[in-house]
Parts: sequence; structure tokens; C-alpha cells
Amino acid sequence: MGAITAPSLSMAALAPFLFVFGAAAVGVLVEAFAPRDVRHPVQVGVALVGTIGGLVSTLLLAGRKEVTAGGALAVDGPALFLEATVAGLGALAVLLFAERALDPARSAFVAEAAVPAGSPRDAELLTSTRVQTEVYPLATFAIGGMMLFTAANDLLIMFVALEVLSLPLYLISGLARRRRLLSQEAAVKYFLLGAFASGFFLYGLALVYGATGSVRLSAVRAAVSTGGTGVLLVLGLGLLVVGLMFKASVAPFHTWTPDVYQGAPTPVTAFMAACTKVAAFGAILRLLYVGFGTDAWTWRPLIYGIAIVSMVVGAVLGLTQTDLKRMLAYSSIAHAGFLLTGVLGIGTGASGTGLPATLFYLLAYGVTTLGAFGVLTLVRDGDGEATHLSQWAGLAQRSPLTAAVMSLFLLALAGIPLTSGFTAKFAVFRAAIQDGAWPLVLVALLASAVAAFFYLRVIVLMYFSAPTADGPTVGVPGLPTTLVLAITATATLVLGIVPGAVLDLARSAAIFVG
Amino acid sequence: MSSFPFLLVMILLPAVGAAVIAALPRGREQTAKQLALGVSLVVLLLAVLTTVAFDTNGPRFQLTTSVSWIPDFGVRFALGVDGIALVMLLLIGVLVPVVVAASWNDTAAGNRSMRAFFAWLLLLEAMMVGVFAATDVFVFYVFFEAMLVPMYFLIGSFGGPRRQYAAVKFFLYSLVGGLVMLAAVIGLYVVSSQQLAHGTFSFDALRNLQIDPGVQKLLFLGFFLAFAIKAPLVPFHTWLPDSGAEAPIGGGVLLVGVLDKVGTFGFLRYCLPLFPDASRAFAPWILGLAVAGILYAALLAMAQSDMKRLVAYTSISHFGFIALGIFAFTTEAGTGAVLYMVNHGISTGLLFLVVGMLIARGGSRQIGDYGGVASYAPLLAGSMLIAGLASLALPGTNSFVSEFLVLIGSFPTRPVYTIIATVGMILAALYILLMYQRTMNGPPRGVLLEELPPGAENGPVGGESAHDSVLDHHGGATATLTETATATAPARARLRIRDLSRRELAVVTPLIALIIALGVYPQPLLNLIRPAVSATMSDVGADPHGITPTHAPNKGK
Amino acid sequence: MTLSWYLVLAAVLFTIGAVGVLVRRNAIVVFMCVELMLNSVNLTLVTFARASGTLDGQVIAFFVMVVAAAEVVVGLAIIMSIYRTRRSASVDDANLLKY
Amino acid sequence: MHTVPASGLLAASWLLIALPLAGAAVLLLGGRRTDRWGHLLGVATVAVAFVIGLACTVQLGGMSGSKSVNLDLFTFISAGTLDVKAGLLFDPLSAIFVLLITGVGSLIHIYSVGYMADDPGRRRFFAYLNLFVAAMLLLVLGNSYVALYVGWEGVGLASFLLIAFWYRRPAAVTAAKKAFVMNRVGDVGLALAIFIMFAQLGTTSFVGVLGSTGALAGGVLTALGLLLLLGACGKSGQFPLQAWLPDAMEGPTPVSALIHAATMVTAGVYLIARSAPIYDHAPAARTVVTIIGAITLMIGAIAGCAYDDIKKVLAYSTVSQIGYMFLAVGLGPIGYVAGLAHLLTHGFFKAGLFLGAGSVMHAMNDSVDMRRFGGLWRRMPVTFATFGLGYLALIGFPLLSGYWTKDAIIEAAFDHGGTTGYVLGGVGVLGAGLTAFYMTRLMFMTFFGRPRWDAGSASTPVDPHESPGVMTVPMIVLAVGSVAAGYLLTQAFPLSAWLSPVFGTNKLESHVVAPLWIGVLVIGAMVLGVAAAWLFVGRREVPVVRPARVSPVVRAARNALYADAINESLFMRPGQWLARALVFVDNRRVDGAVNGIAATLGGSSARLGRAQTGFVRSYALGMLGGAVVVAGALLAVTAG
Repeated sequence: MGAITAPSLSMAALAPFLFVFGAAAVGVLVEAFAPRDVRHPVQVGVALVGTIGGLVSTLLLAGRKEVTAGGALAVDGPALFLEATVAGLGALAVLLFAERALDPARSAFVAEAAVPAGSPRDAELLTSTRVQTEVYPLATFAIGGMMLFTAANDLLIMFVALEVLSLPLYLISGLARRRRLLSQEAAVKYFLLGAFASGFFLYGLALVYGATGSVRLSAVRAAVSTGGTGVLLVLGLGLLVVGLMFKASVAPFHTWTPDVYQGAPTPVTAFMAACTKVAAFGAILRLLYVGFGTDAWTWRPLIYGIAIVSMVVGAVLGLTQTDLKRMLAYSSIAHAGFLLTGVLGIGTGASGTGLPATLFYLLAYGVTTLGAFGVLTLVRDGDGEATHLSQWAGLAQRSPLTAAVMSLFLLALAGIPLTSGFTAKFAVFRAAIQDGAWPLVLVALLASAVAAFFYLRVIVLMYFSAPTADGPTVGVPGLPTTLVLAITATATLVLGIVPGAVLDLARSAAIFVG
Repeated sequence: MSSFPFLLVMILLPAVGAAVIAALPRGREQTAKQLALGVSLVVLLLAVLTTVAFDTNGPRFQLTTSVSWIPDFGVRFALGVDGIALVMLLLIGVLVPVVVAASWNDTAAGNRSMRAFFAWLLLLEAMMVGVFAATDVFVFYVFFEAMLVPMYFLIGSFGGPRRQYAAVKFFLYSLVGGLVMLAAVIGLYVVSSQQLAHGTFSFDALRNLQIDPGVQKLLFLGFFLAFAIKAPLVPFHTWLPDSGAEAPIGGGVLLVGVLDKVGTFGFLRYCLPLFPDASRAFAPWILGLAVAGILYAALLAMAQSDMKRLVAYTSISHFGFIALGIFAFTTEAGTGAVLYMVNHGISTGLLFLVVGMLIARGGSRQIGDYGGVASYAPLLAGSMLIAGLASLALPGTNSFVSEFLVLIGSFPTRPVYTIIATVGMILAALYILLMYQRTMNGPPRGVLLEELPPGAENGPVGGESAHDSVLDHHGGATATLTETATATAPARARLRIRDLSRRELAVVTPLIALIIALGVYPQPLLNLIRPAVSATMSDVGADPHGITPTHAPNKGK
Repeated sequence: MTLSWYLVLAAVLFTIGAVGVLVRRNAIVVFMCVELMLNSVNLTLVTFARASGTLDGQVIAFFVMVVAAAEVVVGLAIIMSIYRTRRSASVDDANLLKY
Repeated sequence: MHTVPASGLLAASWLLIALPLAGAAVLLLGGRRTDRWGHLLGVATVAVAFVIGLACTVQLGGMSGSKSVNLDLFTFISAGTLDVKAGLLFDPLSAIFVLLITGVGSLIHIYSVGYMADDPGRRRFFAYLNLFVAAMLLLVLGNSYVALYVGWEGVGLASFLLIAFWYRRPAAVTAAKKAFVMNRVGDVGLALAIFIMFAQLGTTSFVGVLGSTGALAGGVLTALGLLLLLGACGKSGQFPLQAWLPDAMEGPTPVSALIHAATMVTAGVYLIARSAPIYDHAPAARTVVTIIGAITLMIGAIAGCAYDDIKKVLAYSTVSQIGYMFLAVGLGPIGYVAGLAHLLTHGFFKAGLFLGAGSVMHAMNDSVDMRRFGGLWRRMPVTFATFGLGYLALIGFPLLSGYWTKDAIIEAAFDHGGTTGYVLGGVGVLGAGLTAFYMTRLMFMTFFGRPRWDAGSASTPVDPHESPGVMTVPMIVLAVGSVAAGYLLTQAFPLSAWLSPVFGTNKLESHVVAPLWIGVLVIGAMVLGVAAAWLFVGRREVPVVRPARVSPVVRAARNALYADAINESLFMRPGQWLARALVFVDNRRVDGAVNGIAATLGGSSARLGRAQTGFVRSYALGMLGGAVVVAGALLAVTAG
């Protein structure tokens, strides 16, 4: 037993985490000490300062390559790129949380989560403007966890980050103000399944530890390079992958996704769909490329197969959905498959174009899907958001702008040129074909065509159908949502029309340390 | 002069115009129309100036513009035209103003606004110009796919009763083809990055690749499927009758007139030069599809009762001729095929417009609801006759030249296919005359006998209120009247079919003039087309100078 | 007794936990089964730590316990809230979201 | 074949086409403004064209050396090695056609001024007529097969427009379509022949093709000959494409006279004569031409005997007479001149007969039923006289036109030699007899016997009267032609001499059957025919209602030997059936496959969606299963 040596810590490299976690901690304190009336603005402010601070400090770190915190944290291109993505998207999600103009009760979140749904007190509070402001520190913690997830160079840190990002999400999934039963059910399902998946991840961690004697990815890599992959290591890898695929909602570990996306408050769904996907794929990339990159032929067939299953399941099941949030959930599953197509483009010795392509795809998809869910918050009837497809009939005639923005996001999700979705798809498919995976790409393309059908169906409804008499109203968004939609729509277009700079950035960022 | 970026302006101008129209406040429909007409006329002018600046003896691609676009993919926003693309730009330039004028008094159903119609129309024009002007495969692909969006909205928002089905079918069908092509596009890029220092999408660079025959076949099939759906070749055609029938007339004209030509253009521009070996290997099969399509679609056209569907099927038949000309691999047939693309755009465009004018008057697309229209609207009847004659390739009309060139050029290399294809000439006469005579000749029938609603005794004399009824009314009720109509009916006939208005005359006149002019003196266009086709033929390994006859001709001079 | 028996025991526990998640209806019990899975992992980790002669595995086990505790807090809160609404902790009753 | 460039007036021969074309354009585009003087413009353009044509012919006649004058106007189509010039060829052969077209055309234009005086569509009528003349002139003047083809289809269009001139009549509309489509069938043959020429020789000009026929293989030449014949059959109403011509009588009578008797339908004869060098090397194709001619001759003659519609009888007569011409040109060099001479004389007397029939119809409120005529000679003396002369010319009355030219054909047929010669000659003689029979029958029913027309309605009483001068004068001119043309063309100014630059001089040294005997035979047949007609028609009362119980032979003749029925059961019905079947295939199979894919996807989506049960425990099971599969797959990969 040697003396414990303090690990070397690069404070600068940790700055983004300090910002975000600091803001979260401050948020908790605010919750405890600030008077109720000022809590909401203060919490929003704190959360925004934390996330934007995280974003800015990440950007300032651009170009740095090191392993810090005793080798547990990587500060490299992919980590910084994805941290910035998460922080940026997180800030936008916080803005969606903070919207107070849409719901008559001035928030999408429940007034008091502890009051049982449907009780007299609940009905009383339904119209109250009180809000459970804990969502802001919770979300900030989740953002911090996600950033940590992408940077974790150590399976243990990865596990901790996984829990740090998951636990707040379980909670805020259940905080919807309206349709609380659904929301709570979503939280329970998400929690139980999430914990179940964590168990797999953890068992995988233990097996890898047993096989290599370490949970550090660099050590795993060294062990894999020298000794190949034994049964323990392979089983460990498989279980780790299962845990990560669950978070990334890749079929067949996707089952929670539609239910939770549908039940959770829409801003939370937006947050989950965008940020969790980014974080989970960050971890997947790091695990596979850094930890097992030298033995890609072990996991390639697996990812190949999972990608196909995910694309097909997402695209086909999306066809018959009648709820927009559920539909977007299946879309998210299909997109996870497309992303895996990019992950396959590892090349020889991680020289492929798969990594930058996947990074770009994550950014593009995150922005678009956040925007799409953002639009969903606008269209409302007496019982909250009107997410049933039939309610969207003729929306273009009620609110041309809303319909136009939604169409833009949908076309981007479908991968139509001149939107970010096309550039992203092109990038990942190119990477896969360069690695000889053209049959997979063909499947992916056909799946995109199938998926395009359900995106189109929404456009058909919005534009080509006559509006129903008792249709939903389109709320006039306040500044936060307007800002979010403006930013996401612009980004969707810019990434489609002039993606050069961002692609370059992704390429220059696409080198792992470790 | 030639340093002026004509092509870029021709893309940007309508795109900006579309944005401006879309941004106009509600109620400024008139401004929108005028703006659309103005922009489209300027584009026409630019197309003409481009033609003037084009040197037929110059390099293959001229008036090139090339800007770095996505360096990471090796994509340059490269534009340039050869003779083939140039004539297509001219066709676009002519058809769009005509379509704008033809849609001048259309009204949109429900709460929709015609501003959107004109905005989509201009956006479509920008995309179409981009497709033909691109010299970078990636740029081509981007426009190829993006073009779907405006057309999708045109069909879906302003189309007939089954417009939703038609729009989605159009979009998905094309998208499937396009996505398969995307795989091939990426594959081509990968091949280029293996052979060259870095991957590229530049057409000129790709043309010089030496691609392994097996890979060539796969890539060829990827491109071919997309183009075969777009063109469309039988059996990938079933979206066109639906789309053509449900599209608003203006959209329909551009759909069959220009949009579908992207398919045949793609065969010629991309399939042949990039994959010459595969093209040769697959040619017999494709020719089989083309010839089968000519007869199949012609027979189907004869059996249609819906005029717009009929015209759509005639187009499919004509696309068979174009494909025959392209895959015969002779300069004569290839030139004919390109000319056919232009001519088909003009003649079928006119046919579509005239049919649309008739439908706007009668409110029904069924042939059986009309009869004896010529008595009331001789100009309309005459226009339809000319359009029909051009469609059946009567000498003296433009289509004759192209059909003749295709057939005479295909015969020496592919006699059997050509002989079968000529049967299409007979069938063409049948389907055109069936439609023309049933609607225009004979005693008045159908809607012409319909009693006018009270209070409208004088019929729609002044304005064009008949347009309102295009989508909603009539249709079914008229069928029963048709049965009882007899030859003694004229006394009861209502003068609800007016002849062409001044505006409508202005729409059909330029097209008729082009039909006749290009029928009598097609050589200027042929001079533009020939060098590009020759170059393509030498790419595919055919004699660029043309067919060598079996016996040296006796030069009697 | 070799170390591998501990591993087998851990695996058996893990399996029991996993199967418990599948067969038990009560949300609390389901959650307990998850905890069983986590603890079987702890056993595995400690065994491996013993085998490799490093402390890392044991340290990780501590981390896992802490995290599990946090999970309990969150999980029970969620289950409580739905129980108070529905008067039932059966996971099969929460079945509004499907297809 | 050697041509010289055009000079003098011949350099302006394009005006021949341009003038009527311009007339048509002015009349069509001018609209109602030209209603008052449009018909005059129509007449004027054709008349001027006739004058120019005459002057050109005179210039041609005065030329020494080559009499083929070539005039290239502009490049029509040039791509690859294909180079088609828009150009004209003026030679003795085209000259006689130009004169026939513009000459007879002028007369019929003049006649139409009166005939169509009361029709509101007169301007349109003249526009179409001018269009026809222009196209027909292009057909005979073009210097390449492509130019010929352009004119060829152009006359088809004009014919279509004019048959359907009264477009409210369903019968007229159907007849027009039938004519156009059957013509197109023939056109395909012509088009394919052009394709072969280009593939083999790289050119389509008459000079290039006809000058190199020697280089071509026998099979190619036979194919060319047969394909050209197919084209000719379509245009000229020859077997098996003869069925459209009688129906074409639905058009106004001047149209029948000009297009469907005198000029357009003889284009097939022109084509075969023009392509003589091809047929010279393709004896098999040539034999087929004679056989087609002989068959058609008999079909036309037999059907002509059975109809009561005056125009239909004349139409079948035309079919039959063109059969004679085909028979002639199929006989080879000895028959060309005979056939063309018959073509010219036929142009005169058949046009005259049609104009006469038109005059009768004009008088009888547009009735065409001969059973309702009778005794008209008293009411319409001029018509009767001119019609009678045409009749005599047609049946080959000695010394009138038909006598000279038909005799020459039958003579040439016998001179062909062998059994074939006798058979063909025999058919010719038999045809002459039948011609005499049906024409005499027509004369009896129309002009002699008891008047059988009813009074008509009060507003339109039937009151037969002579036609106005503007109509009778052309009839008189044509009657004069009918009388004199035969003598002039065969004896006074022999056509053979005029055409010798084209066909060479073909003097037969000895005849197989002495011309005298042939003359006797033909006149005998004619007399028999007339006598039979007198026996069966002339001396009896003509029943107003057509007898229904007749022998199968008569019934077959009345149905024109069932040509329509055969076409219908062989092409139309199977075609319609096929089209309907294809509609089913297209909707259910081809489109059904597309929709089927969509339906399958939707169905599997719904079925797979059932797996999303909403139960946490089943989700967990799915995950566990997934984990097992993942682990298994990874193990399999490492093991393998």
C-alpha cells in the first residue's frame, strides 16, 4: 500500500465542469435560501450563466490535448467538441424550460411535485403560477454529467457521470404540469429501466476490470493491443455497450424512448433527445475508439447489426405513430442507427472519417431535434401541448411561420439537401462507404426513405389538409422560445448550406488522446 | 461579357425572388404575380444571353463558375454549361414565364394564398437551373433532391382532389431513387479518393477515372435507378400519372416539361460518361425498358378517361423514345434525344396548358364530360390540335425532328428496338386523336349541356370565374348527362365554354410559335447540342462523328 | 476455495436480480432487484481486486455504493409520487404509454 | 441521276409551296377578319401557283441536258453524318404532278367558292385546302425522302382536317381518325425505309439513294421496296389499307374530288414511280406491287357495284382505278408511263365526276342516296353532260381519256408475259367490265328513270336545280379534259417522251397479245358491263328501299368484302382489350407493387408496434434479451 499521491489536476482544463457544477450547486443554495418570488428568474440566470460559461470556457480550451485528473479525464478534440455541443444545447434547453408565455399557468413544470396528481390540491395548483424551480439545478447537474460523460477517460468516471446525468433526468421527467399521470409513469419507467441498464454497465465495468486490472481506457487499450480480447473482456465490452446503447436509445435497447419522450414535459424531452444522445455517443465513441480501437474487428459486426436493427425499427415503427412526440422518439431511434453507421467509419487505426462525421452529425441532429420539440411546445389546446397528429391538420393556415419552421426541422430530419440533416447524413455515409460498409449504407438510405414518409405526413397535415374546427391554438412564444427556435432554425440552415467551417472544426477536433 | 456569372445569377435571382414573394404581406397577390413574371422574364433574358455568350466551338463546359463550398468533402460549387444543359436552361427560361402567365388568375382552394404558389414556382426555377448547370456531382445531387421540395408543395398545396396522395408518392418515389443515387455518389467519391490525391466530385475529374467494371456496374445502377424513376421509365413510372393528374397545371407543365428531363439528362450527362463500360453492358436491358415503355404507356394512354392522366402517360411513352435515343450510342440519336427533351417540354407543356384551360372551363378532367367544344372555342381547339400534333410528332412540328433523329440514329445500331418503337408512332396518333376528337369534335356533350345555375344565365363572360370550380365541383354529376346527350342537343347547349382570353392567347402563342419554328428550322438548336453529344459519345466509346453507313454514299455532287 | 467461486456467486446474484426485475410487479421490489444487481457487481469488483492485489476494485465498490444510495433517494421519490397518485406500486398498472 | 442547280424561274420554285402555305396561314391566323375575302385569296394562291408551275415546266421543257433541277434551300436537320437539306427537285415527273395538283386544284378551289358559299366555315375550308396543296406540292417536289415524308404526313393532316371538316358529325370525325391512323400505319413503312436508306447509304436524298441502288444487297432492296409499298398502300387506299378511303367521303365533296380522287391518293403511285431504281433491282417487291394493285382493283370494283351512296361508289371506283395504276407501275419500265398517264386522266375525269356528284348533292339537299335520285338529267343538264362525259371516259369509251390510258395498262399487263401476264391482263379486263357495270348503274339510278325523291320538309323543299356558274365552269373544264387528255397524253404529246429523262425509253419490240385483240376484249367487257347494268338496273324500277334479302355475294360486296370487320376483329378489339388489360396491370400490378410495399411496411409497423406494450417488465425482458444477443454475438466474433 503506497502513499496516496494527489493526482495532477489542470484547473483550466476542468473549468467547464467547474462552471456547470458550480452553477448547479449555487442553484441548490438558491432553492434553499432565495425567496420564492425571485427564485425562478434567479435560477434561470444561474443555470444560463453556468451552461454558457461552460460553453465559453470549453471553446477557449479548443486545441488542447491532455489527460488530466490522474488520467481520468481527457481534454481532447472530441471531448471539447461534444462538451461544447452539450453545453450549448443545454443552454438552449434551459431557455425552453424558462418559457413563461405559453402555458396559462406560466410554466411547463408542475407547481408542487409532492402533491398527488388529481388531488383537489393539485387542481388548485394547476392554475397557480408557482413552479418547482428545482428543475434548473437538476438540469444543470445533468448537463454537467453529460459533459463529464463525453470526457471520461476512465470507466469509473464514466459510470459516475452516467448516474449524474441520469438521476436528475429521471426526476425532471416526472415534473410535467399537465398530464401528470403520464409524466410520472414516464419517470418510473425511465428510472427502473435506467437503473437496470446501469447494472449492466457496471457489471461490464467489473469484468473489464477483472480482465485488465484497470478501468482506465488507456490501460484497457494497452491490454487489448498486447493480449487481445479474452472472454471476460469481450463480455465486459458487450455489457458496457448495452449500458451505453440504452442511453443512446439504440434498438433493441430503445423501448423506454417512446414512452418517456411522450410522457415527459416537452422541454425535458427536447433536452433529453438532444443532449443525452450527444453525451451517450460521446461515451460510445470514446469507449470503442480509445478503449477498443485497436481491436475494431471485434465490435464492428456487432455495431453493424445494431445499426441496421435500430434504423429499421425506428423507421418502420415511426410509420404508424399518431403522437408527434412518440414519432420523434422513433425518429431518434432511427437516427441513432445512422449515427452508428458513422461510428463504423473508424478506418485503420482510427484514421477514418467516421469520427468527425459522427461529431458533426451529433451537433446537427441535436440542434434540429431540439428545435423540433421546441415547436411542439407552441401548439396547444386546453390540456397542454396538442401532440396528436390529427390536431396538426391545416396548421399552416393558422400559423404559417410555425408550420414553416417545423417543416424545416422535419426536412432536416429526413435528410433533404440544403439542411443540416443532409450534410450530416452525407458525412456519416461517406465514412461508412470508405470503410467498405456500403450494404449498411444502402439499408440506411432505404430506412431514411421510409422515415421520410412519417416526416412528410406531418407536412402533409400541416399544409395540405383543411384545419379542423376545434383545432389547437398556436401560442405566441416569449423571448426564450423565440430565441431557441431562431437559433436552431438558423443553425439547421447554415449547417446545410455552408457547413464548411463546422465540418473543418469537427475534422480538426477528431483526434482522441489516450 | 463571358466573365459575368450568368449561371450563378440565374440560380440566385429566382431564389431571392421567391424569398421576397414569400415575405410579401398577405393580400399583395398582384405584386407577387408581377414580381414572379418579372423575375422569370429576366431569367429568360439571361438564358438567351448565356446562349449568345456560348461558343459552340469552344471548350465543353463554358461560363464556368467555381467556388469552394465544402472543402472537407472536396465539394466545389461549380457551375458550367455544355450545349445539352444550355438548351435545357433555355427551355426553363421559356416555360416558367409561360407558367406564371398561365396561372395568373388561378385561385387557391381554402385559405391558401397564391403568393406561396409563385414563391415555390420561382424556387423551383432556381433549383432546376442549378440541376442543369452543376458540374460538380455533389452540387447536382443537392439540387436534384432539393428540387423535390418546391414541387412537393406545389402539388400538395395547389393540386387536385387526391393531391396529398400524389404529393407524397411523388416525393417518396423520387427520394428513394435519389437516396440510392446518393450511395453511388459517395461510392464515386470514394473511388476518386482512391485514385486521385484527394476525393473530388468534379465531373471532369470523375470522367477520367478508370473504374473497375464490377464497381462501375454497381455505381451505374445507383445513378440509373434515380434517373429511371425521374424520367420515368416503365416500370418506375406509376408516380407520374398520379402527380401529373393532381398537380396544378403550372406545376404539371414544369413537372413533365422540365423536372422529368433531369432523369434523361442524367443518363446522358452522368451515366454514359462516368460509367461507359457499364452503360454498354446494360444498354440492351435499358433499351428493352425504353421500347416496352413506349408501347406500354401509349396503350395505357389510349385507355385513360382522365385527360391529365392521358397526357402523363403520353409523356412516359415519349420518355421511352428519349431513352432509346440516349442508349443507342450514336451521335444522331443522342442529338435527337436532347432535342426531344426540349421539344417535349414545349409540346407537352402546351398540351398540358391547353388541357388545363379546358378543365378550368368545364370543371372536369374526364374526357367524357366534353364534346363539340370546337364550336364554341375554336382557338382553344386549334391550340389543342397543334399541341396534339406536335405530341404525335407530325412533320412541321418540332417533335418530328427529334423523334425522327432518335429513330434514324438508333436504327443502324439497334434495328430491332427501333422497329418496335416505330409502332409507337401509330399509337401516338390514336391516343392524341381520341382525346382531341372526343372533347373538341362531335355534338356537344357533358358539361356543355349542363344547365347553368339560376342567376348565371349569361355564363362567365367577363372574368375567369370558371377557374374557381377547378377543384371542387362537377365531376360526378356530369357523367349521367353524357349518356342522355344526343346529336339533337345543340339547341340546349349552354355557352359555358368561352374561347381563349387575351392572356391565354399570350400563354399559348409563344409555345405554338416555337413548335412551328423549331419544326421547320431546328438547326440552331442542333448546332448547340451536337458538340456536347459528340463528346459524350466519345466518352462512351462510340464514334463522335456519327454513323458510318454500310456503303459509301454516292456523292452525286 | 478459489476466487472464481465468488465470481460465480456474483454472477448468480446478478442473474437473480435481473430475473427479479422481470418477474416482480411491485416497483419497490423491482428496484430492490436492481440493487441486488449492483451489489453483485460490488462482490465481483472486490473479488477482482483481491485477485489482482490492487485496491482499485474496492475503491470502485465504494463509489458504487454511494451512487446506489443516491439512486435510492431518487428512485424512492419517484415511486412514492406515483404510489400516492395511483395508490398502487405495481409497475404493470403504469401502462398508459404504449405502442 | 444527275442534277443541275436551279436557275431562272426554277430558282423560285419554292414559291409554289410558299404561296398556298402563306394563304393557309393568313386564313387561319386572320380569323373572322378574313371571312369576306378569304376564299378568294385561297383561289388566288393556287391559281398563281399553277401559273408558276406551268412556267417552270415550260422552262424545264426547254432545257437541254439533265432535266433534274435541284434547289437546296437550307439545312433542315444536320447531326452526326445525317445531313438533310430542305430542298426541291424539279424534274419531268414532279412537273406533271405539279400541274395536276395546281391545275385540278385551282378548278376545285373555284368550284368550292360556290359549293361552300353557305357554309359558315368556308374560310377554314379554304385554309385547309390551301394547306393541302402546299403539302402535296412539297410531297412531289421534295428532293429527298425526308422532304417527301414531311409532305406525305402534311397531306395526311390536311386530309384529316378536311374529312372532319364538319366536325359535329360523329361519322365524319370517326372517318377522319380512321384515315389518319391507317395512313400512319403506312407512314411507318415509309419511315423505316428511310431509316434503312440512311443506315445503308448515309443519305436520304433522291440523288444519293437512287444513284447508289446498285451497291445495295438484294434483300435490302426488297425490304426497301416492300416498306415503300406499305407507305404507298396507306396513302393510296390500297389493299390491305383500303378501308379508310370510302369513309373519307364524309368530307365535303370538293375534298373528295381533290384529295381523295385526283391528287393525294395517287401519291403512292408517285412514290413507287419515283423509287423506280429501287424496284428495278427488286423484282420480288415489284411483283408484290402488281399483286396488290390487282387485288385492290377487284375489291374496289366489286364493292363499287353494291353501294347506293353515290360518293361511296365513286370512292370505290377510285380505289379500283388506283389499283390499275399500281398494277401498271408494278409491271416495271413498260408500265410506268401507262400508270402515270392513267393517273393524270383519272385525275381529270374522277375529279369531274366528284364535282358532278357534288352538284347533284347540292341540288338534293346533300342527300347521297341514289335510290332517292332518278331522272335528274332534265333538271340539271350541264351536270348531266359533264358527268356523262366523265362517265364515258372512266368506263373506257373509245377515244375518250380512259380508253387510251386503261388500254395501255392492260396491254402492258399482257405484255408482262407468261401466266402472270395473262392473269394480270385478265384481271384488268374483268375490272373494266365491272367498272362499266357499276358506273352505268350509277348513271341509271341518278340521271334516268322516274324521279324518286320525296318533297322534303317545308323549310327545305327538295327542288333539284342546276348549280351556279362558279361550280359548272370547273366541271365543264374537267369534262373537256376527260375527253381530250387521254388522246393528248398518249398520242399527240406522248407522256413517254416527256418522262423519258426519268424512266428512259422503253419500247417493246413485240407484243404478247396483239393490241387490236386487247382493244376488242376491253371494249367487249365494257359493253357487257353496260348491258348488264341496263338489264339489272336500267330497265327496272329502282326500289327506294334497298332490298334486304340478297345473296351472300352481294352482302359481301355491300360490306366491301368485310374489310372493316376484319380490321376490327384483328386490330381494334384486341387493341382495346390489350389496353384495358394493361390498365389493370398498371394499376394492380405495377402500381400495386409500389403501394404493396407501402402497405407491407405499414402493416409490419403496426404489428411490430404491438411489442411496445407499455409494460416495464417486458421492456426489461427485451433489454435482457438484447444484452444476451450482444454478448453472444461478441463471443461468436472473438471465437470465430
